[in-house]
Amino acid sequence: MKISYTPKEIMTIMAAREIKNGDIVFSGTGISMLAAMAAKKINAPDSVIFFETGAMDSLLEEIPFAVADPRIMYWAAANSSLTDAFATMQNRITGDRVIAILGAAQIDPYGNLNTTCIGDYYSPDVRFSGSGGGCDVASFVPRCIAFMQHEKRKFVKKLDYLTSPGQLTGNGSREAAGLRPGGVSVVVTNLGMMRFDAHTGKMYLDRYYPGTTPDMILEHTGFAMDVSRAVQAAPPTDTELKILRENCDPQRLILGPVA
Amino acid sequence: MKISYTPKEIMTIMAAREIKNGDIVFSGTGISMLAAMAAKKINAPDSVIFFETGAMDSLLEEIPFAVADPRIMYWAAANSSLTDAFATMQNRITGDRVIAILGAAQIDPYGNLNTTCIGDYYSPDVRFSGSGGGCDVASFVPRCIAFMQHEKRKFVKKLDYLTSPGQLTGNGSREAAGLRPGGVSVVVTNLGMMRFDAHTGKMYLDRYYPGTTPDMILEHTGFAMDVSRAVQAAPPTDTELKILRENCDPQRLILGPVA
Amino acid sequence: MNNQLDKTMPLREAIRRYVKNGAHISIGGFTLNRNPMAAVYEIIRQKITDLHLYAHSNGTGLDELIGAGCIAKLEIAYGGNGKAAPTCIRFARAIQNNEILFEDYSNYMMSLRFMAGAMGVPFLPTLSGMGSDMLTTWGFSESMRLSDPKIVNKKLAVVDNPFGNWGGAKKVVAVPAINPDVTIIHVQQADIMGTCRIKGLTFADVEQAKASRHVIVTCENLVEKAVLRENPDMNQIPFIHVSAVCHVPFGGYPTAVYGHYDYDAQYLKQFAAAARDENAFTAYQDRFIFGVDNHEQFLKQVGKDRLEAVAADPRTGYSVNMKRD
Amino acid sequence: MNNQLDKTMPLREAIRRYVKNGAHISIGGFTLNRNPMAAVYEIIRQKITDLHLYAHSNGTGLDELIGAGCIAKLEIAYGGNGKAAPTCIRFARAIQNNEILFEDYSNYMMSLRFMAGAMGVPFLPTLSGMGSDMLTTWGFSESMRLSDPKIVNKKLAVVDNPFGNWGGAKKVVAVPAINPDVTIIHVQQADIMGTCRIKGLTFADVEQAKASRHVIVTCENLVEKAVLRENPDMNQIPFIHVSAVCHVPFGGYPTAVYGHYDYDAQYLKQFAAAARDENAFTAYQDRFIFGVDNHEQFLKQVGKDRLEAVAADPRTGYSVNMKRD
Repeated sequence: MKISYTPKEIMTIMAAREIKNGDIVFSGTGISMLAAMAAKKINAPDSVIFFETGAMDSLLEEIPFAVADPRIMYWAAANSSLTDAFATMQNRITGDRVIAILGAAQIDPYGNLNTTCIGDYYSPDVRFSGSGGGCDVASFVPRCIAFMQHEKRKFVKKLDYLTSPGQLTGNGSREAAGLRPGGVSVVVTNLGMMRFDAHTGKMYLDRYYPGTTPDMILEHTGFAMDVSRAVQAAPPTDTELKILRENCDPQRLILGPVA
Repeated sequence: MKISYTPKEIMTIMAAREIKNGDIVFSGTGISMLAAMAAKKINAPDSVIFFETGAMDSLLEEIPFAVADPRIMYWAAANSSLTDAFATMQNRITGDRVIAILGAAQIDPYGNLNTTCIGDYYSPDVRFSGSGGGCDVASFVPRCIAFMQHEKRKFVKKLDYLTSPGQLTGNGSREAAGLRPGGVSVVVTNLGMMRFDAHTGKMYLDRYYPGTTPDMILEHTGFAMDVSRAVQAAPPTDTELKILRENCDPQRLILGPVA
Repeated sequence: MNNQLDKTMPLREAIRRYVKNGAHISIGGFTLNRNPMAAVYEIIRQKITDLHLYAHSNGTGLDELIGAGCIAKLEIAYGGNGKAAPTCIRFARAIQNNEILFEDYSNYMMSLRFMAGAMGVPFLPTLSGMGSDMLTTWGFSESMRLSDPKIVNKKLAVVDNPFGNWGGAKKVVAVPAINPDVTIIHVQQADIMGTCRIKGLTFADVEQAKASRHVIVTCENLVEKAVLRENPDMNQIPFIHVSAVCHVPFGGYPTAVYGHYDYDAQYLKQFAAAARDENAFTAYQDRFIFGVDNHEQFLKQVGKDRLEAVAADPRTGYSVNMKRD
Repeated sequence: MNNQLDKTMPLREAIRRYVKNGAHISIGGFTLNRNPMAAVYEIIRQKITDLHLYAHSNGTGLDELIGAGCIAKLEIAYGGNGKAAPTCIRFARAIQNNEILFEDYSNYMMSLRFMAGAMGVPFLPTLSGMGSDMLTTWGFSESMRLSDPKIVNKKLAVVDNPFGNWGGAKKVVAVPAINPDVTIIHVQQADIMGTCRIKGLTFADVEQAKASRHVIVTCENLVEKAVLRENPDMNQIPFIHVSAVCHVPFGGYPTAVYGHYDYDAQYLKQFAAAARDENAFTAYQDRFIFGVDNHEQFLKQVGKDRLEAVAADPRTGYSVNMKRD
């Protein structure tokens, strides 16, 4: 089988399919923005894109490169503030309708994320940007998609720093800590798609892409993972790819070079 | 001595004199609005009038008849919201510069106010409007002026309902309850002006107007009050009266009939 | 409350659909300004009863609803209506005659309670009210609270500052969140999706709307989406919070709507006079509420003269030199 | 901070007067948008040190201040600067090299902390962060906290909901208030008294300003009072909060100022490149900061071409089709 799409393209499409019509999509920039745009144009026309900086349903004539990009301030339903944006997610009436897209440097078997540092917190080998809104979103939002490159050093048994809570240590520990149900529910990588067991809270392989196998994915994962439920993902359709390429990022600013 | 001003006029002037240049004046409507306007035109040109409804430094081309009167929304520095307005007072940086003007149905020897009811709370003889912002203002603001008609039934030993905290039971009980220093610090009536002892927190007569005496005032007060410190108030000057009458309320909408 | 593209519907339908007997509701505005009066009259006309009303200071709408017997339980900071009624008359009577259950708060407490609901936190702290009878005197009994999951278990709570004396306060008053079933607000502009622009003071409307399961918006002007999108900074409520949009010109009358019309001091005075006498009050209701089918007919009953008298001056946003006493 | 009629002063004077060595400060904006960059460069030029910076997500300004060694202590949610530097480079280095004391929070936590300061309450509650290392890992030690009255005794605290399970939460995270000595913001319009109008998103500027003992405002346009008073609904910060007003066109450059200019992707890239190398960084600072006397000269050094390239399109408020990578 000839694979006629790039890893970025299938990742975007897999994430876009998670977005339902009517969802309020919390978006960062880069590929998460593209997934939100693709969903709106393909399968969820009445979904709404919003940003932690306070813009709701902006008209994105150009792709924004930051969540504070002035491009998100144009033609919004309302321009508000950080406190308003986070309240929209903390508030259950609106927050329960939000789906969020996050990235991270590390993820553990329970979907907890690290965006803070590698090594000791006080004197790290590598320091990252920090939580930003990540911890808030993972605390408030029932469904979060995590975008990751699938590498052993990123899929780790234990995080160097737990920035954004997933299922914590599983088995209901998230709710016991005082958090609402939620956090990362899907992990989309360049190799496949992971979900979390409803009872144990542990990551399992849900879909492997055409051209990958469960074994290949396990080789790139730093912890044991259930792959017994895995099936092959339906590849991006021609329609999905056409809309993504022609209507979402024709300049390939985010998609990058063609396959 | 011929008294050439009305009780309302001397009350307004006495209150206006309490307002210092630079003060932020929390104002209700009626005579409190007039006192704020008079201060601005006589002795405190850089004082700022603001309303619990959220308008700051409005241009009052007509006298507003309610704190939600659209007349206060015109030419303000900012139109905001209730939560913003109260935060301005709760915030010590701005709140410590606020002087407020309140009214009440009852006041007790410690400057606590009742604006809720006469009789039993659950089945009152007379029900009033309730706290509104009164309790908040009395809780937050270091200096509050209370306007009252001086009557025995209004100056009572014990309130039927404590709506807005003054010195509570005196002797530091206000601070012990968790409140900041503040509350009613001056009571301006048709007969004289009362203040509160710094140590005991008890009301004492500070000034009696020309034409009244400490004894006359005690007759109209429902509790024992120290009058030993009382001196006669300096009557309104010709300039004060002229500005009040000609520039503040030329139609006598609030001042009412001339003396 | 949804992202549907078109949420417009007749006011009668919006009230029928979202304001059920026994619902917990709040209405926007403040005393004699921007109360959703068309909606209030429609609630009365539909004879909806047993409502639980959360109010900070809704004078005109509050007193009509209480006067009509729609309200069973009331949480409130202030019941007054400007010069016409420094204390709302039907409100005072209902309390004096033991006709409703009621509980008193301060204005900031009520505003914070809506804000807590909008923020999705169970409570917010304030330094207001320690030592007042608001803290100690509950209007709703403990047993009533425990038997009704829609009422919080305690009225207010004093809690220690977990950060010692940080902020100069050893303790704070925690005020519990409110999340009404439905909030009704009247705004100057809305589009068919429900994005709202309020002109002048917003009072607590934004917090009330965002705290609610459903929001009914009545608007002076139903505008094209583009009108609002051209200046997103001026829109306070994005459509995601809104369930129904009803185009009701003069929907705030007899209260003021900044930039459109002033409060009608004469109407409010007439209401206050009627409110003091049972026969007069019934006659008032028969003429202005039950005797008409909808707000358009109500406005005809009021008469063109009154509407013209309160028309706002375009410069100041209110009716200049209007007779107000 | 005062009601004086005229608070205008040169930026140099405002920084000299209000930003002392060791001061606790915050700056407005978000990553690459509306940072008060002229003020940041002036702080660096005046070699002010030992600052305690409260930041939610101030990329550009943050990294310049840290790079110049002005910051001793940092409370922060996010140090990134868009495409040019997903993690701020001098920020990461300073932490990796143990050059500053730092403490991590989430963005909402920091925003709420400013909001608590603005509201005058010692803390605000949130449901964010339980189970995260933010709660358990303090950047400032207990002994340091107890020895400095300007630092709160605990980083964060989990407290019980005093209303049982009301709001669906048995406990909340309390975040302590911040009250900076001075906050510096850059806005589109201000008048000489200090009333401000921000266009586009306000981020946390309003909360930061209202929480501060002093506020320095730099503005693109110093406008007549009447311009702002004609539409009070669009003004977010009334003059009572403001200590100094400085008229500094392009005062946010190289970050974006909505409706005026875009971020300069080229400048940010050049900064990021220089930030990775000590010699290059010194050369960068010598050229753009220490080699010029003030912001006007800085802009000359930047050159007209760059300023023209980022000029905002009047319809969209940003520079359409600008080269950004």
